[in-house]
Amino acid sequence: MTTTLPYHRVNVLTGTKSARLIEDASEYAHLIKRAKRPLLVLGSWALTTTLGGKLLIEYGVDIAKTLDIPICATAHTKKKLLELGVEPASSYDIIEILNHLKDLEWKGVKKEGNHDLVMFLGFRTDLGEQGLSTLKHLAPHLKTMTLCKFYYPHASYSLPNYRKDEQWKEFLDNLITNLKSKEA
Amino acid sequence: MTTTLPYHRVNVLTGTKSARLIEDASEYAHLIKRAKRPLLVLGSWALTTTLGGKLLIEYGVDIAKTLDIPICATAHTKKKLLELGVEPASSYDIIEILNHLKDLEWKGVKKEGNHDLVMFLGFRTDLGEQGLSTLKHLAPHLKTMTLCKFYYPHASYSLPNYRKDEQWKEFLDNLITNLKSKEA
Amino acid sequence: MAVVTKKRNLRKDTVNEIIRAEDKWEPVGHTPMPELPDLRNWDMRLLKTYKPFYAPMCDLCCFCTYGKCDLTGDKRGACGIDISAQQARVVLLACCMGTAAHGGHARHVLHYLIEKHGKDYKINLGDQILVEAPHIRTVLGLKPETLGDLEKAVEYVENQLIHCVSALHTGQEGSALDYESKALHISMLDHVALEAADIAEIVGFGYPTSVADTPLVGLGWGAVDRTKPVILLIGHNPVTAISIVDYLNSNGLQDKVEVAGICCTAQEVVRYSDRAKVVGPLSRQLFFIRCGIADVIVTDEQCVRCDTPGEAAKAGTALIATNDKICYGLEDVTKKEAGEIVKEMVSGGKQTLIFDPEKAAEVAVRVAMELAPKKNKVLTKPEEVPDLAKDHKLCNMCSQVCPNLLPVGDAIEAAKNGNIQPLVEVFNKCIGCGKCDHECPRHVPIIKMMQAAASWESWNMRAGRGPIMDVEIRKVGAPIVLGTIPGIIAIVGCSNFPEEIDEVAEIAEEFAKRKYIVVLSGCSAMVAGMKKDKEGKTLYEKYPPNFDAGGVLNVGSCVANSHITGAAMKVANIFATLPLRGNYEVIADYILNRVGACGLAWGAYSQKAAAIATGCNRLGIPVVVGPHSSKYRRLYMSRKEEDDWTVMDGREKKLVDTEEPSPEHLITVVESKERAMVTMAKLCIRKNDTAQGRQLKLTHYIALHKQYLGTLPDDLHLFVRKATDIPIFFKKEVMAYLEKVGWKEKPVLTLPTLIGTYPSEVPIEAVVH
Amino acid sequence: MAVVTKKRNLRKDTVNEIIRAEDKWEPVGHTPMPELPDLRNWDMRLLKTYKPFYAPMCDLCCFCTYGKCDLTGDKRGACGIDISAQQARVVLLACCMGTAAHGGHARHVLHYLIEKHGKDYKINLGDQILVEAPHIRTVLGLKPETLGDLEKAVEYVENQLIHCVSALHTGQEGSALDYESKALHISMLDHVALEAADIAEIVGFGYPTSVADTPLVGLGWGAVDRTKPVILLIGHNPVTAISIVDYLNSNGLQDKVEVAGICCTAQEVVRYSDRAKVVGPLSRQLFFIRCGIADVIVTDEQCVRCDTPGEAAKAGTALIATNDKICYGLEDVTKKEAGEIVKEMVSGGKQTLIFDPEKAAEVAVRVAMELAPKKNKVLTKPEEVPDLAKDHKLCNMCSQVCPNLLPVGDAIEAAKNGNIQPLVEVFNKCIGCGKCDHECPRHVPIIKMMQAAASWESWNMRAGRGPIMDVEIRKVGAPIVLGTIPGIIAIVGCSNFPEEIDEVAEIAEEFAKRKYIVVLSGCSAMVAGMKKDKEGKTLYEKYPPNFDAGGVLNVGSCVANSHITGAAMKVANIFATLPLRGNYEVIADYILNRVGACGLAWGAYSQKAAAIATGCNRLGIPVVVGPHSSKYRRLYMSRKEEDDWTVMDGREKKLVDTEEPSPEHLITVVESKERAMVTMAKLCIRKNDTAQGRQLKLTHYIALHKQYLGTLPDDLHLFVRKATDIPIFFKKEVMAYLEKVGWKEKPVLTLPTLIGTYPSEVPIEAVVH
Repeated sequence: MTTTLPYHRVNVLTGTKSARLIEDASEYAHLIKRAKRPLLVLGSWALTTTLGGKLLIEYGVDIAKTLDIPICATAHTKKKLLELGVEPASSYDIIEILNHLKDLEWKGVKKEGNHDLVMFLGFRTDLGEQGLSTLKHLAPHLKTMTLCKFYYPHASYSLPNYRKDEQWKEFLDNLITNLKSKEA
Repeated sequence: MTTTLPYHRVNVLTGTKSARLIEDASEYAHLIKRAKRPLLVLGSWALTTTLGGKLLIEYGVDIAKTLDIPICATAHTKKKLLELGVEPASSYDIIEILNHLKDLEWKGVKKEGNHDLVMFLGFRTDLGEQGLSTLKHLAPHLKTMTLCKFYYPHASYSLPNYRKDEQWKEFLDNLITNLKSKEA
Repeated sequence: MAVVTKKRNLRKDTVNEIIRAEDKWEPVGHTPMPELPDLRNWDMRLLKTYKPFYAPMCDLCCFCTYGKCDLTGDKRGACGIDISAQQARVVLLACCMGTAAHGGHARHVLHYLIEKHGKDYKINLGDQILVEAPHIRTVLGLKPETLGDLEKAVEYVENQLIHCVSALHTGQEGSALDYESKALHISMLDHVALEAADIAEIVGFGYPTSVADTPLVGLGWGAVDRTKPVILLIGHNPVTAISIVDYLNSNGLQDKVEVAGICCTAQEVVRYSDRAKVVGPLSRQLFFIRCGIADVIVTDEQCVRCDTPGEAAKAGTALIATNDKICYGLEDVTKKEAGEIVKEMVSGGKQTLIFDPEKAAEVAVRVAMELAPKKNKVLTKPEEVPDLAKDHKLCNMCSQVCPNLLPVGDAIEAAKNGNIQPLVEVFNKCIGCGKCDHECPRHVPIIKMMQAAASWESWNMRAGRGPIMDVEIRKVGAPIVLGTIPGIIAIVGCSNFPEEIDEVAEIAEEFAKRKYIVVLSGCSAMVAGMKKDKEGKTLYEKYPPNFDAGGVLNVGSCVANSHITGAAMKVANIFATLPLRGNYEVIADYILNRVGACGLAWGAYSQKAAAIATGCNRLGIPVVVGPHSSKYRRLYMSRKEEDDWTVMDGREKKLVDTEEPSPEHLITVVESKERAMVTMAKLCIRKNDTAQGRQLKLTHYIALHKQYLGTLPDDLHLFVRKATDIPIFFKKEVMAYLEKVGWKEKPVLTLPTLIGTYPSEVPIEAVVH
Repeated sequence: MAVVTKKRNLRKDTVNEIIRAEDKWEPVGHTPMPELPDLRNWDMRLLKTYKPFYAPMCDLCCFCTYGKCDLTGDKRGACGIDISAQQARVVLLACCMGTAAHGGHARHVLHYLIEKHGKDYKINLGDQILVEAPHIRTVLGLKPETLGDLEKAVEYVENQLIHCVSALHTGQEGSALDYESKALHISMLDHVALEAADIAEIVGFGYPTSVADTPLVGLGWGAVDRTKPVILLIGHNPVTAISIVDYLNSNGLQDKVEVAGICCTAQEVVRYSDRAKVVGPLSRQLFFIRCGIADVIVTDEQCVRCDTPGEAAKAGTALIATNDKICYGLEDVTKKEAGEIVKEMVSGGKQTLIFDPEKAAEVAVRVAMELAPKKNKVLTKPEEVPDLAKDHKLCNMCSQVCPNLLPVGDAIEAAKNGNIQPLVEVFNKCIGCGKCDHECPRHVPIIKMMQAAASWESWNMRAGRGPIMDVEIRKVGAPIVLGTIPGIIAIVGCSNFPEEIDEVAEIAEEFAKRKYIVVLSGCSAMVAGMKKDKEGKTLYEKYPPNFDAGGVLNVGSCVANSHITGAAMKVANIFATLPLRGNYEVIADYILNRVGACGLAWGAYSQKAAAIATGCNRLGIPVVVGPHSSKYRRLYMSRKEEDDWTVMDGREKKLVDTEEPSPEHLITVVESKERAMVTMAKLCIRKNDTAQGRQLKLTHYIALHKQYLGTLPDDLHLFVRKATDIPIFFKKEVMAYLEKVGWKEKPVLTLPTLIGTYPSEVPIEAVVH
């Protein structure tokens, strides 16, 4: 088993269990489509990060729309989502949603049962890693997936550390295309 | 950067700096030949481990003989070496030789100056890792190389975790052949 | 029961002797000088609602020689420990370190002052402060009258510490909850240590007390007059700093030598002399040392960079270490003559260790005056920046090692091309570790370049005032408990901020404007002063220094944090007339259910901060922390919809399911300052609020939520008990919302308490005043 | 010097009062009740020759929220700390945990006994022990006469602990050497705590004292009579164990209920009742619990598996926790009636927490007697093993997670095919963590299978005897100091052994045969008894129990380790008539230069072991540890050829370069038992040896070296001062060797001491007796 070093060195993994690094958007799309109750969690960096002239949160919205994936708007992202015409399914702050997710019995943001795949976009990498650590250790019943341009060791599935924003943008665009396409 | 998990889980690396994994005996041979003052350190497991019908310590002796590499006999390996007709250059115990090696000014086992490449064969992996950690952190002036069948994260150069002894034996045999051959 | 009876008796005798039980100032409650088991049931009750939330920093344990052990999945260590218990254990370790730091500080200061004034030196905090030590009164059951009494409190902390540190050993506690109970216990005692230290300093050094409008003091690296010899104090323990001021005064040098401090020693020294300057928080330590403005650095203890000797030498600044916690391997010259030491330091450039404060003071001043004339104190000018950056290539190693994840590389790139603005932004978010600089393969002097990016203007801070006055408590007690003062906002802790340093001032002002009581301390009190409005006024100039609606006050250094928690206890005692003495459960229960207070540690980094926050939690005060604090590994969180919010109605003596998650969490991390403000407003809500008070609190909660999240809170219905709770201003939309979600009136409650909902020796009557 | 004078005075007053300075049993030395700075120069002198050797377990620091910080290369943490200081800091943490564990234990026992007997209960260790507490006499300067005096010693340890724990906080000590000095300081105090605890237990419980031939007690899981109800005691603190024995005796049940212990509580209880059985060391804890032989498990504190509640439940064994260090989240039923608790435990299977020892004892016995008849105690038979292994596939996960790197998978493979021998070998090297079993994807019950691989015979151990008798010291003092008894070999510590468990017995016997004094304690004393010769005799039957040449003795549990270091101090005091009182430097210097003692902790695993070893080191006693101990991260090592071995000749008052590296290291890891024996023989050499003594010591060093390494030692010339030092037996070859290496005679020396070679208030005269 081998593991990749995260971009921000403060997040270096100290352990044996690290994320599967995936670079193929279709593989990500497949994992998302396979999920029964996916959830997309948006963080505050989605409001301050721009990619290809768009705000990161807009990519989040596009991804969510493809399969009508419910959104949890953390921090103060809800306001922007409303401006974008999107009503998030919930607006817990990051730790609060994690605190719910780790309970197998929780009913989920749509009261249909806990989620089996949780996607994260737009978090500080250190806070993100700590949150993913909680789920890795204490929520064996779900998988986690990161959409940011850094490798997250504590996630179940992670993107690599992209050297260029273009690579990241290309991945997200491909992901959206793949999610839209009918075949699983 | 990626790193490999050591065979024995107690030795999992918690850090950012790990050994270059090398599987090509000629590359090892090249590194050894390039060294000005190599040293081979033999540990007690070289007395209890058999490989292809030979004692591991005999491989050590064969390697040392190719380039007349001085041997430091730790633990109680000296007795066996003498039986094999080899007079080790020194017989410090493992921590004692490490304690000398980390001093840049030390004159080495042959009083010709400190060593620039230190090879280890036949140590408990946990003790070996701790010793390599000392050199990694506190002896920047030298490189370390392991010859055992496990991956040692704290070394400069390490073999992989061999699933089969045959693979290890083949590597050691090739290494000896390569060391004997004239070209660097 | 044989031994337990014996035990209680023996303990009772010992305890009664220590707390002078025969003094009848108040009846002795159920838990004077509690030991680990005594408040365990209170902890378990808290932890039932506010469950530990763990975020491991490491998948492993490496404490013993069986390790490393992998604790992922359902794995256990070689000793049988699991990942949750291991996290709780690490939290207990942090709380023990924090308590020990404060306790050791208190010990050292008390030792010094008792030598000076004697054990029987009276504690007098002025005519406005009669309840002098709410923590010591409540936890020990002792009304401290002398410095010697304060020493008793510290001895008790030491006695409890050994058991908590013991519990960290391999093969001890196996339950995460019991580790938490131990962390809560030692952290309760942390506040006892804080209180003992700050009271000792106030009476022993004669700090101002029983006053609100303490002087405004110079703040900022720009406030330091570098044309004079400069002595820089770093740390927390003021013993040597005070001696330096005394030496200057008694030698008529007060105007000739500049005394400046970083971190809490600065907070301390300005309480003693308003001539002294506050350079800034911890995060400016390395930056300022490298500026080379200081001629002598005097270190004491805690939060002092470990590389100070090397950095001081590089900056051409002399160094004197003065505390047994930080010796740097230096020669102990305490017994040498001052003149000889000065000579060795000035000519030989020797760095020294001097345990005698008076001698250290004399040496510091004399060395500073000799070195200053020779020292060149020119700072980097903006125009020099591109040249300093000339070797830069964009490898981004600096960005990768930044613990605050800042785009340092891009900023240097821009600076190299003449645009310093990105570097200004980086400096404003910089937490000061210097890794970027150290890591740079091309040795670009990043920290030095920041001298040109930093603002060199001078701000101000109101000097710490110590305890809240009883008369203030009397005035605000009712409004706080009824809710007509929406809450007490305590902004404390270190400078490991996630974003701009002036977010703290923003948050403080938001609540001050809304007429909350805003109390600050430590590094947070400094940075709150580092922002000016268009008239050039800081918060301390704009808002009154009173403990009252809309006031903004600085209690002092981190040991003064005890006065913030102490104020909440004084509300229970002075307003509600509940006895404090050995009455911890009742007081904590009162605060949890009735005192709308919320802490914010936006840049907490240290183990001391962990202990202070955990101590607040046991006392029923919720705390909000910033993103970095997720690395503390543990939070106490409820789940508002799922959890049971039943409490006892103290008057009716019946259980009532209030359906109201107030306060919702005991400690939680929030991601952004916007979310922090919304969360803090919510965490000021208490079950005891009157309709009028609840309206007011909801008004702010709703207003902040709309301002930052764009809508009404989606949990608003949980906090509306009756229609009368609905804020007039938002009546229409709130009514509409409540209708939509099918809101129903909630049960009434005359006196909310947890007493009676868990096994305790405290009778319900005890909470009725 | 103003304050320092004041300080010394105030401290002097306080200290003099505590130690009753007016009692003139001995003059008060220079450092009564030392604080951190007081022995710092002694530490720095030791560390000059025996430099810290660091082996980091982790490249990072994760203590504060700035982290994780990478400390590789020349990197520093966000606080400025470097990799060496961080290692030293972690070592200080371990030593603080260890000292706290022993100190907390001492506190608890003293508290209990003072309730029972009163503060003024006299200390009487029998007519053969007048120097009752060498550590407390030497370190504090107090001659303890009562239990209350012992409490003073613990209070002082608590007071010093807070400063050492404080130093662990972020931004404190920046020097690795000063961290080491603090570790040495708190570890010196660890031995004070150990001594206080063991003396309290001897006098409070009436353990045998002033005798050598204590009873031989049953040892081994096979020694436990499982036809009776079995109560299993796990931990270190005997308070409840003693109550259980008392309850059985007073109810005439002593023959009807089996009391067995694991780890040090076993060592303690057999000192009180030789009916009790010692199951074995820590490494057999999980194995024995899973055997299901125990009807009730009673836990107290330290080295108890954290998963005991779950394991007990699975084994159908009841559980009672009795100590505040280990509460397992269980309900505190201390105030309930015994009968009610018994009912809940027997019918409801409830696990309970009972702080009252007498009540816990009654409940344990009654529950055991009710449960035993229903309990099936059949063990796995060899013939059942292949079937238990039937699901096994050779994935080797078990081997990969084994902390002792054992080939578990291959052993299971063989067992599956009917060959149990490899599993027998694995069991003999097994350190008992159970990870193999837990990790197995096919749930092969590996630990259960080991029941068939384990030997079920019964061994014996001599019950711990406590302090060495003064008369014994008087007898061996001269031979030890002159060297005609080659050395004291102390074999102590836990059971985290690198190879076969009976290596300890082998090593012990090797030295006993060679007429060293072999002293054992704790788990090591147990395993030394787990080997029989062909006549079926254990070491304890073969060798006399006297503290004399060729004796093999068990002092007791780990708190009895203080009597081993205490014996070295008593040599200085009783034989050399050096005053102990407040005279630490002189006593440590004497031991370092003249008392040929060497410790061996072959399976050390815990933080307590780290503190005990570090305490030995400050006192001048070298310690050899096994491979796992490299994970303690720090050793103290010299370099024999390079270092300066100059000492002061105390009589001639001149510096002499002895060129002799004795002792060569203060603490070192060795790789194999063979190397351990050779190293230990060498580490018994002292500069003070007479020619006759040196001959004897060299005889053993040479003989062992030839036996295990095949030749004369290649550093032999460094230890031959004059031709008269050369062992007759090896004369010829040694002469030849010396000639070959060009050996020259070394300077003579009348009285070797380090006093006078470093800054100290102690005059050289003080070492001359």
